[in-house]
Order: sequence, then C-alpha cells, then structure tokens
Amino acid sequence: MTGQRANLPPLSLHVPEPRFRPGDEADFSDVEVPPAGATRRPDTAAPADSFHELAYGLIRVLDESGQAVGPWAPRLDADAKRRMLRAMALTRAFDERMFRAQRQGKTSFYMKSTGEEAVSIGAAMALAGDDMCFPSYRQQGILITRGYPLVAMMNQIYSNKGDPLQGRQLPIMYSSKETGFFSISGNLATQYPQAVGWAMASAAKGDSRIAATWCGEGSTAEGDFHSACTFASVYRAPVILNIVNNQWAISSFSGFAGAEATTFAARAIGYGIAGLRVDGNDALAVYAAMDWAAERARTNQGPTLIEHFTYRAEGHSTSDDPTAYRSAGEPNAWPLGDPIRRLKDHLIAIGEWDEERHQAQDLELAETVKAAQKEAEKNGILGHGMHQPFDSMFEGVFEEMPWHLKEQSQQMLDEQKAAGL
Amino acid sequence: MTGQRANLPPLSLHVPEPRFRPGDEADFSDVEVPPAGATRRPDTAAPADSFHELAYGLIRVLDESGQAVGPWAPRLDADAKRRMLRAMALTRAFDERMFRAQRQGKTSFYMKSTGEEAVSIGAAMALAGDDMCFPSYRQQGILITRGYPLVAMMNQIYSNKGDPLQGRQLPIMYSSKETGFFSISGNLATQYPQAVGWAMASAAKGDSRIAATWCGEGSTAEGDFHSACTFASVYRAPVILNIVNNQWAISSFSGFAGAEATTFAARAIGYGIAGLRVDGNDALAVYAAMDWAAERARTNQGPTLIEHFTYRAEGHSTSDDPTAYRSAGEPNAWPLGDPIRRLKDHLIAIGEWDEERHQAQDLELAETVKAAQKEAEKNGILGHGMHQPFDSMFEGVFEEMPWHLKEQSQQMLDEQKAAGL
Amino acid sequence: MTDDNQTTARMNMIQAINSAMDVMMERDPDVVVMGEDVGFFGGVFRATAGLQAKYGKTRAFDTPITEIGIIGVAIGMGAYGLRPVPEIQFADYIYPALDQLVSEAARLRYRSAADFIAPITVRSPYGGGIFGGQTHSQSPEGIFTHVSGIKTVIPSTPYDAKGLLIAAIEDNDPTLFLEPKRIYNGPFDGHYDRPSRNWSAHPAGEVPTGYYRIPLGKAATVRSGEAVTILCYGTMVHVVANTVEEMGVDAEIIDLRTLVPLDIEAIEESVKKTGRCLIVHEATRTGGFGAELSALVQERCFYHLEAPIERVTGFDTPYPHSLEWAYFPGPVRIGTALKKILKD
Amino acid sequence: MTDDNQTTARMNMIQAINSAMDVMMERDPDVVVMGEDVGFFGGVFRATAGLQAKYGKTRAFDTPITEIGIIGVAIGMGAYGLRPVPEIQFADYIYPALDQLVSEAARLRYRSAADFIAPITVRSPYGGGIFGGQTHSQSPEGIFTHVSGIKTVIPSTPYDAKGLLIAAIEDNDPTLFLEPKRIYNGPFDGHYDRPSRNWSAHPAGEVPTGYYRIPLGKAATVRSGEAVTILCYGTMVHVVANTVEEMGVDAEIIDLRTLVPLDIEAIEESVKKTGRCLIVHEATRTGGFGAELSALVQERCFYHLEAPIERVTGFDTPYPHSLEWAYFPGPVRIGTALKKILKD
Ligand SMILES: Cc1ncc(C[n+]2csc(CCOP(=O)(O)OP(=O)(O)O)c2C)c(N)n1
Ligand SMILES: Cc1ncc(C[n+]2csc(CCOP(=O)(O)OP(=O)(O)O)c2C)c(N)n1
Ligand SMILES: [Mg+2]
Ligand SMILES: [Mg+2]
Repeated sequence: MTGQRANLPPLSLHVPEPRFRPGDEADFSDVEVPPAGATRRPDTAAPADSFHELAYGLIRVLDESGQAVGPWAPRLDADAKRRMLRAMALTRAFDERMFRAQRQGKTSFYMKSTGEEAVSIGAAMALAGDDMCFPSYRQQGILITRGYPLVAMMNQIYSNKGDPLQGRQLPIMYSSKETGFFSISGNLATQYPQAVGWAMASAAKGDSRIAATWCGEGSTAEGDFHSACTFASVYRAPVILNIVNNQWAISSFSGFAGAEATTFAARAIGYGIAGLRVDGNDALAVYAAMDWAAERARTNQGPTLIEHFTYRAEGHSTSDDPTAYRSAGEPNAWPLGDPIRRLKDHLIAIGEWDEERHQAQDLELAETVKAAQKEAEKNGILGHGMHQPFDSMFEGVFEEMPWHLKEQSQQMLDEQKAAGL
Repeated sequence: MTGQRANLPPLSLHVPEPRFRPGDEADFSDVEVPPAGATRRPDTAAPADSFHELAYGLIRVLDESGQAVGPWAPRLDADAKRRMLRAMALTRAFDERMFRAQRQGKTSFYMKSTGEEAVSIGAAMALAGDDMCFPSYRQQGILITRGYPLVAMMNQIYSNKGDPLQGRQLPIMYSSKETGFFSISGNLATQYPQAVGWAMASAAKGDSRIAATWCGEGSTAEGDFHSACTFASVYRAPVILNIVNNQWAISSFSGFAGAEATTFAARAIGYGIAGLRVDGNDALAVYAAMDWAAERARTNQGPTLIEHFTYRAEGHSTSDDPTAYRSAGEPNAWPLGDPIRRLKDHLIAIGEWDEERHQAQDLELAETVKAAQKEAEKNGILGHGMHQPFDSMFEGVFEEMPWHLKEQSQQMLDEQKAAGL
Repeated sequence: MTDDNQTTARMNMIQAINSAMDVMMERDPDVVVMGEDVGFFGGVFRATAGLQAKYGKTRAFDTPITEIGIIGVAIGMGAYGLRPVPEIQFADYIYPALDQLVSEAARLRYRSAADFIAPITVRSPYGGGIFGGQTHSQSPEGIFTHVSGIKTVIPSTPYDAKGLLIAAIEDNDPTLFLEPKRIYNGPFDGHYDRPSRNWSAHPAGEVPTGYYRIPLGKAATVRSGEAVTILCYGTMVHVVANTVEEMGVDAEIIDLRTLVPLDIEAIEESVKKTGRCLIVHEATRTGGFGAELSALVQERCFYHLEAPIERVTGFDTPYPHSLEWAYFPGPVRIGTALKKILKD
Repeated sequence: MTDDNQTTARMNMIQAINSAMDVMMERDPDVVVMGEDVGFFGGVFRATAGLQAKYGKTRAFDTPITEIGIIGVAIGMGAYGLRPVPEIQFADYIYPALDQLVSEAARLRYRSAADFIAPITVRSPYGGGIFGGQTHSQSPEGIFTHVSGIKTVIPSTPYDAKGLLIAAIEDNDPTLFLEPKRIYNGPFDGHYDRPSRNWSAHPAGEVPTGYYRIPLGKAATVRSGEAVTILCYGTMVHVVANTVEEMGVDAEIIDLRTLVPLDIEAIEESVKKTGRCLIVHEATRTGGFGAELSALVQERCFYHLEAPIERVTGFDTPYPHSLEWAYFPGPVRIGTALKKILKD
C-alpha cells in the first residue's frame, strides 16, 4: 500500500477538563458576553440556513441597566412580565421548601432548578396552554406557570395518598396530560423522539397544537437526541427542541458533551434545522426565542432547536454535593447573573415593580408554599405509613389485569394477611 | 396563559419523496456539479470551524478532460494510480462474479459495491496498511486493495470449509484482523463508536495508527452514529468517519436520512469537527480527502467526517430489484459518472494508460476472479454438504466452552448419530 | 368478533398481515404504519404493500433508519391519540429500540397512572430458516416476555395472523407482534430438504377479507391428544405437528399464540390430562420463554407429571449461517425428546 | 489464586470493587475504567474514587452520557487490545446499550472466529431497596442470561466482589458485573425497618488488599443443610440467610455468584440431596433467571424432587416507589414459600 507514514509524534488522547475544580478560584472574566439587543431577529419564514450565526451567538434582551432592548425584545405587557416573575419566584420557593423536606426525611429525592427558572417559565409563557410539553426533570417551572396545583406536585413528591401517580414514581417525575405535561422519565432524552412523534401526529392530523421538549446538555449525547433531530428534520415536525445547557451533568462539565468543540445550538446546523442560542438567564430572551420558534412551527416552517445557555446554581439533586467536583465560587462568579434578579430589575427599571412589592411577594409565596406543604402532608409523607393499598401496585401495568398479576396480587395479600401485616 | 394563537392554517406533515419513481424519466440536469479543482484545501492544522464551506461543496479533482486539477490533486505517481484503477476493476469483476454465483444458487446472499468502488479503494490507498478499518458491508474494495486473498473472500461467501469465519456469518460479512479490517456487523452503524474507541485506545497508548470507519447515508440516522461523533469530538480521537452517500438505503432515498435539509458532511459542523464533502466517484478526490484527514488524525488534530457523494448503481443486495422503487434510468443519468471510467480516462489523458491495456486488464481480472472462484468452490458451496463439523457451531461462543454448550453439543451429536445422520 | 357472512380469500401470511393493517386503516383513521422501507416499497417482505397508495403518505410512511426513533416517535404519536403500527425490519434489529420499548412504551401507563398510554403494535419478522445468518434469524421474544407492561404475540397461520394483529392494533397496551418469517409463504414441516409448500393448501390459508379478531391471551389446540402436551408457537407449531404425525404420537399440541398474557388455563388443563410436557421454541435455550413455561408447568402440575418436562430449543449460540439446519430445532431433535418423554 | 500472605483490610463492597480495579490497573496497563461521572468524581457511588488521580485521565475518565457510546467505544478499545471496564451508572440505563452488548460484544468472538474479541467488563449497580423508584431499582440480569456470548456475575459480599471482579477483568469474554447496590454498605437482612448494618461486622468484609481471584462459574455454599436447597444471588443471599436463621430451617443456601456460566454441579448435587428447591431473586418473575433455574432443576433432579420448586421473585410490575417494601421479596414472602415447600 501507499500511505508512507511520516515521522510524526505519537498520538495522544485529549480528555476534557473543566476550568475550575474545588479549591480553584472561579474566574469567568474572559467569558464573552455579547451585548443585549445586538443579535438580529430573522423573519420566522427565513430558511434555516440563512442564520447560522445565531447558533454561535447569544440572544440577549435585558441589558445591564435592566432595559429590554433590540429586535428580540418581546411585546409583553407588564402584567405578563409580573406573572413571569411570580412564577419564577414561586418555583424557587417551591424548590427551597421541597429540598428541605427531603433533607428532613420526608421523601427520598428532590431536584432543584435554581438559576434555570427562566428556561422553563419563559418557555411556558410563550407556548399556548394546549401545546404539549415533553420535559426533563428540571422543568417544574412549566407546571407552575400553567397553574398546576402545588399540592398535587407535593403529593407526588411525597408519594402519599393524594399522589396522582399513586406513589409509583420517584419524586418530581410528574405527569399531567391535562396540563400538557408529559410523564417524566428517569431515562434521559427518551422524551425527545416522543415529542417529535407527538408533533408529527399533530401535523398529520391538521391540528394546530405544537410540541416542545427539553433535555440537559449532557443528555444531548444520547442516541434518542439524534433520532429526534433526524425525524424532526426529515418530516419538518412542528416541535421545539430545547437544550438546557446548565454546563453540568451531575459531576461532568459540558466539555464531556462536546462543548469544547462548538455550541449545542450548532447541532441544529448539522441537521439543517433552525438553531438559536439564547441567554437562558434572561427570561425575556427565552420567551422571545420560544415565541419565534413556535411561530415557525405553527406556520409549517418546521422544528427549531434552542440552546438555553444557563448555569446549574446548585447540586444536581439531593444526592450530590457539587463542591466535591467544582469550584465553590462558580455559581456566584457566573457572569449571566440570576434570572429572577434580572427580570425583577427590569420591571423596576421600567417602573412596574419595586423592592417592597418584591419582598412582599416573596413572603407571600413562601406562605403559599408552606400552606400547600401543610395541605399535602395531610396526605402523608414517604415511608410513614402505607399510602396506597398494597395491591394497587398491580394495577395499570396493563389496561386489564392479566391472570398472572391477579395471582401475584392475591398471593401477596394472602401472605401479608397470614403474616399479620 | 399568554400565547394567543394566531389564525393560522392547519399544520401539515411533510413526508419526503424522491424526485423520480419507476416510470419517471430521471433528469439530473439541474444538479449543480462544481468544477474540479475549485475547492480550497485548508492546511491540515487549520481549526475545524475555519472551513465550514467544505461541508457544503464538493471536492473534485478530475476534470472533464481527465486532468487532475486544483489544490486537492494528490501527488500520486502513475504506478499508484494504476494500482488504484486495477483494484477498482478487480472489485467490480469480483462483484459481478459473486452476484452471479448467488443467482446460480451457490450462496444465500450478495451485495455489490458497483459505482462506489472509489470510496473504499481511494480510502484504502490513502491509509497506512496498519491503520484499522471499521467498514460497513459495501467496502470490499478495502480488502481487495490491501491484497486480502480473493479465494478467502469467496470461501466466506460460500460458507465453505475454507471459510475463515467457519460458516458462521452471512456472505460478505468478512473479518480480517491481519488486514486491518474489522468484523462486519449485520447491525447498522455499530462499527462507528467501535472505530472511535479503537482510535481513542491508539491515542491513549501513544501509538501512531489511526482508525477509519464507513457507513451509508441511511445508517447515519442510528444512535450509534451520534454517539461516535460525540465521543470523537470530545476526545479528539484520531479517526476518519466516512459517510458513503450513495443516495439510497434499500428503497428509501436519502431524504429519509435528512438530505433534503442539508448535506451529510454538515453533521460534522454540528459536532464542531472537521467536515469534507467529496465527489465519491472521483478516486483521486477520495484519496486526497482521506490523506488530508489522515494527516489531521496523525498530528492530533482530531477526527474528520467525510461525506462521499456517490450513487448506488445497482440494487441494495441480491434481495431487491431497484426498478420497483426508483427510475430505471437513474444510474445512467447520474451526473458524476462512473469512478472506474473516470480514473481510466485520467490515466489515458496523462499518457499512462490506453484502451488496449485496459481491455487486457479487464480480461486478466476476469480470469483471476474465475480462477479464484474455481479454487474456492473446491472447498464447497453453501447448502451442498456440510462444510463444518456440526459441533463447530458451539465453539467460539466463549473462549472456553462452558458445560451447557458442551452438553448441547454432545446431545446434538448423539441425536444426529441415533438418527443415522 | 367477526362481521357475519364475510367473504374469504386465499392468503399467505404476508397477505393476511397486510389485510389486517388495511382493514384497520380503513376502520380507524388513527391507525398509521411506519418503518424502514414500509412506505412506497411496501416493506422488504411486502407486508405493507399498497397501503401508502391507498391511505396516503401521512398514514403509511418510510422512516429514517433509527429504531430508537421509530419506536420513540410511535410512542409520541400514541400519546397524541394515534394508534401506530411501527415495523422493525428484522427482529434482530429491535435492540437499539429496547430502551424506548422497555423504559417507555411498557412503563408509560403505569408510571403516569394511565394519564398517558402507548397503544402501539410493533411488528417484526423473526426466526430462522431462510439462511439469514446470525442477524436475520433471531427470536428475541424471551427478552420481551420478561418485561412487565408489554404483550407478546406470535401467530402461526395466516388466519391467526390477521385476527391477532387486528386485536393487537385495537389493544390499548403496547404489543410486540413477531412474525415467523419462515412461514410467511407456507407452513414448514421442518424438512428443509423437501419441496416447500404454500398456504393455499392449508385450511388456515382461507382468511376472511374483512374485520375479525382473535383475542389476545388465548391459545389454540392444534391437535388434541392424550400422550403428551407440546407447547409451541410460530414456525415450530408446524414442525411439531408434522413430527407428531410422522411419529404417530398421540400428542396434544398447543399453539400459544400469545406469550404474554399466557393462556395458562389451556396449558394446565392439558398437562394435567397428559402428565407429560414438551416445550419447543427456536430461540436460544437459556432463559428463553421455554424456561418460564417449564417453571409454570412444574409449579402448577407437579403432582401430575410423569416425566420431566423437556425443552427443545435453539442452542445457546448465535444462529450459524452454514449450519442453520443443525441449529434449527427440527424433527430429529423434537422426535428424540418425544421418545424420551414417552419412555419414562 | 491469591498472592500468599497478603494483608487484609476491612472493606465495604464499594471499597472492595474499587480495590479490584485499583489492583488490576496497577498490574495491567491495558485496564481502563470509564463511564458517566467515574473520572474526577469517582462515580456516583464512589466505586472509582481515586483511580483518576492515581492512573491519570487516559485510564480513568468521564464519558458523554450515551450508553451506546460507552459500550461501543469500550468494544473498540477491547479490539485494540485494552481491557476496558465501563460503568453503566444504573443497570436501569443499560437498555440503550443493548444492541452494542448483544449484537456486538457478545457476538464478536463468534462471528469473527476469534479474530477479534471484546474483553470488557461492564459494571453496573442494580436492584432495589434504596427508594430509587422504577428507574433506579431494576434487576435486568434475565435479559443478559438469555444472550449467548456474555457472562453474568453478581457478587454478594465485599470479598466475593473483589475476587470476582478481578476474574471478570482478566476474562477474555464480555462480562456483565452487576453490583447489588442495596448491600454496598452492609449486608441486608430484609427487615427494612431495622437498623442497617455495615460490612465491618461481617467476615466477608475482611478483604485481601492485593490480587486474588474467585473463579467465574463457581457457586458458594453459604449454609449447608438437608431440608431444602435455596438458590439465590446478590442482595437476596443475605435476606434468605437471615430468614432461614429466623425460621430455624435446615436449608442449604447456594449463592450462585455467576449466572452464566452457571455452577450446575453444585445445584444438582444439593437438590438431589435435599429433594426440595426454592429460587429467590429480585427481578420480575416471568422469564426471570429463576425460570431457567427452575427448568434446569426440574430437568436434572426430577426424580429427586419431593415438592414443586418454588420461586420468590419481584412481581411482574415496575418497581413502585412508595410500595418498594411490598415489592421487595422479603422475609414474609420467602418464609411463606419455605413453609409451603417443606410442608408438602
Ligand atoms: C439513560 C440514562 N443514563 C444515565 C442517567 C443518570 N443521570 C441522571 S441525570 C444525569 C445527568 C444529566 O445531565 P444534563 O443532561 O446536563 O441535565 P441536568 O441535570 O444538568 O439538567 C445522569 C447521567 C439516566 N438518568 N438515564
Ligand atoms: C440496526 C439495523 N436496522 C436495519 C437494518 C436493515 N438494513 C440493512 S441495510 C439497510 C439500508 C442501509 O442503507 P445505507 O446506510 O444508506 O447503506 P447502503 O446500503 O446504501 O450502502 C437497512 C435498513 C440493519 N441491517 N440494521
Ligand atoms: Mg446539564
Ligand atoms: Mg445508502
């Protein structure tokens, strides 16, 4: 054969390493933050390959002085913005309380969305109420925005007798068809092709509802993500594919999902679909991007993939301590700020909000959450008593219970009884 | 909620449709074929994001007059080019003969690579002999280029007693570690992450050997493809990821893999890795692209993804008739021509070949293949007699045969004996 | 469950399967078929031939080659309210979709407390006997019968195939419908060296042209007998029936038709009558569905058993290309086992 | 198989597993560990803690979150000549990798006539008892024991875990090494409402610090007895042992340790002695490995059996979060089955 090998240095394997580890001082001063308002907003009918640069930039609306600027600034009235702020603050209050409940041994597990509230709430505000969401486990903000009862959420978290999912699912794995919120899976990214399928069905039926789905940047590596993007591209499905790039996947930084090489929004370019990269801590930018993508979907322009660039301000879940693998200073050093503070500052800057009202609202929301918790705990907490009849375990595996489950159920009941349980 | 739904037309589902179906006249006159030599050749150390346009163009070397032109024209002497031509012609002759053997009932299955010979042979010429190939089922040209014995290939196809794979695999699922040719799988795209793993191992060990892999454009939809690209990007693996875009996947045209939306080379951009799109019927262009990618890999610049734009001139395999789903005229109307004819014309144009020699070579190769076939058939053909001892079936499931396989083996032998077989 | 007085026609198993989808697509606009090459071409085995021409591209369509995607998208469509019938081109290629099938389709109803369901019917040709080598011959049913929340159906005749497929499509649970490809064109007696037959001569090749159902979970007694009960399904039903006939054994042959949920009553009743039991399947032995059958029979009929329950199955090796007929559980192996059971 | 006179130390199962990898990475530069969060962080259960610091990033590294990729890449590394030990974070997440495991790792040696091999050891925590809900509690061993070409190993103590893991890493065949996460920290007697114990009080928590092997395919007799044989593995070994003790039954308890290849001799010998057999596992019942065990025992010990073989297993439902302890095959269920077996 030809291919004479040149006298080359040996190969070496590159293994990514985050910039800061425990003990390091986090310094993001070199992170380029493009100015708010600087990104162009293509027509929603523009071909996907006419705005590739949007996959590499960062759509930002809120500037340093709290003003909403540029072509992406959404036409949202102050009421809507206050509702948005409120949903974000409520989500945070809810997270705080439920995290604490887990620490108090009232349930097995919890996951906060702290610092990422804008991603789900900005999105939920931009979608129609009957659009279908296929979330991952960190979009509780959608349920809260859509008015799903806090008590029902807590009942699920406690797996108690009020749990709509009958104690079957790990805490926070909500499901509410009525709310347009698909059953959350423990298996990452499986919801992605499902969302595309739902959207394809809606399109095939000449419906007007669209679908949206979310996954973390780490989860984009799963095969399901790729299948979904391929299907979405091929059939021009009316779906919005959201990547929540909070820069961490448990202990693995985004470099292990490919962030050293390019943005996650650039995946869209690979499939020839529309791609946006958005400041995920800017609720108005998230809203605007979702609104734009929804219009594309509704007008048969096909799918949009949106990278929401944000930061996971706390641990992955109640099961980990983030200071074991990243600099303790990162959350505060992160330059894109806190989404709640930024929207609040905006409302104050435009004269539609003030510190007093904010504090009052925080107090009120804390009370609301506390009251809901009290209510929910009336239905029980995990591990303290059996909240579902034993044999409920056998229901719902199939629509009709087959003989073998009936038998197993009966045998269990008999045994429990014989044992005096 | 906000999100007032505008008064929009109903959604509709786009289902791709190829341009020509049986009965249609295939007309590719509007297919834009960029002139040979027009594409720039970046330095092999150039960053992957500095030549995105190469993923949308078409690297071509051989021009209409048979000259090798432009920056990608490889420095290959006439001998090497003649070896290349010979390997291509031999591959075609082999395919013809084995296809016929299947039709004659001598084996169960065969797959030709007609029209795509340049993709595997141009590649094999550019790689070092000890670089590791992870092919799909249509790269028999690699084995032939590397001098693997035709008789051994045929023995495999016949599952006869000379079969190096002991009759265990479907015809054409070759394996030869010595030849740097990984065991072909029946399951599409599984070789992609394996190739990346091999390359990562080579890099981790400070070796100098690189890996290359191939899959069809249809197979790029598999999750394995995505996993492989992600791993390759993250660890900058010294691997060349080849997509053979022959425009058909059994009966499904490339639109069902996403070709309506963008090129397959553009997938590279999505992962932030180097991407090239090459005229797959131009053996010199394939060689040049592989050579460039190999140099990148060997100098720790990481992976390159190459789309080889070609055309599957015949059926998918012996199991289908392509005129049932595409225009019978397509293969001839296809504008990029036949790879063998094009390289032959080039060699003639530069005065290094002539029609007589070509015809003589064709005759000689046909004889070579015929002789090999005669030789191979001495070892038997499929279905005529048992070519492997019955109990060989139980060997090689594990390194050492466990008791249950020993028992099954013994029982089978006893039963066969009792039945007088 | 049949429309009365409907006409019948001679069908092979492919045609019967095609007819089931045709009938259901006609009756229910929410039924869609999809998969690799199933659209214009009508499937590599022609099972969906003509459906795209009749029902349009949004109801019968080709898909990208990603089994994850095919099943994941079908689940999403099911959640929307459609009743998708995805095809996996060969059962050997179902593994990439396993997570979507096991963690999603099979679990959706349960985990959402029936808020969402996945009423999908996954069709896939399975089994050996066509010289397909190790990746076109597998029988993976044993993987799915272990998964709670999914039904597994395997027909053995054109008549059953149509009736069962209609029932599966109408079922609100995810169903794996495995099609024994060796008998697509005709019943197979296990003698690969004899001329092949087609369904035209077989009574179950006479198939109603319209709608009818065969309920899931009900076995069929293919032959009544007193000497031994033989449990089998798919291709093996015919191999068993022929072997029994050749040997002149008074066996009761039960064609399970549905593996989950299983017709345990039929099994129990028969084994209690015969006192002996043989289980035959093509899948590899260890941990195959035969193990479950053996365990169940033993648990329920222990005091009626006069001889050990035997299993004749594929060996615990991949399906070898050239030794296909040594691997295939044919008349010799079944016959030997029968003799052994009857001797004791 | 042990270095003589080596020192021992108190280890829980995580530490023993960590030590096995440490020892092997020290001895063999081709051993690499990889998986989601296994690098810097040392794994969500800390099984790989310290290995990256000691052996560097190219031998212990984090991976993208794609199980297809983790196994596919490990196979390629194995083909190169390394001996990869990939971790799947929870066994519930192994399904996306099924095709790479079944169609590739398990088949590579066979289909290439040993031209290429996949000497990989896939580690994964499995089983319930930690309130993990349905996607952090599964026991999928029954899917893999049905697949020819892959070995399945499940330890029940720190001592066994280390010795078996070393043997698995040295083995040239692909091995699935399932780690019973409920007993990572201590043996579990099945009474979830009693204080948990840790390995420090258990003899098998004393583990040699250096190299030793426990051969694959050999079961351990945890308790000798005459009344009944109990076949079990992983967490259930301890639950069974404790139940037997509480009930005062003279049971022979066999810890299978390796499911494929199985120690059939130990099983046969024991059942022929006791005439009775109970099988216990946590996985769902239908088509679980218990079915295979039951079938094998029945086939080989039929004339010695004095009562039906019983199975106590997980139910055929997903693992429910709140009713975890009703699902878990605990002392009540095991006790009831024992009484039934002994009564007959
Ligand atoms: C298929 C699968 N593999 C692995 C896991 C374990 N796991 C749960 S969350 C997680 C990290 C996900 O990170 P990312 O996608 O970035 O989402 P984030 O938690 O940051 O929102 C992992 C690896 C899982 N749940 N499912
Ligand atoms: C996992 C898997 N799914 C489906 C198939 C069936 N199949 C074999 S070849 C093929 C088409 C592949 O097309 P492409 O990737 O374009 O390669 P080409 O045949 O054109 O070279 C299909 C669907 C398979 N072998 N494996
Ligand atoms: Mg993340
Ligand atoms: Mg192709």
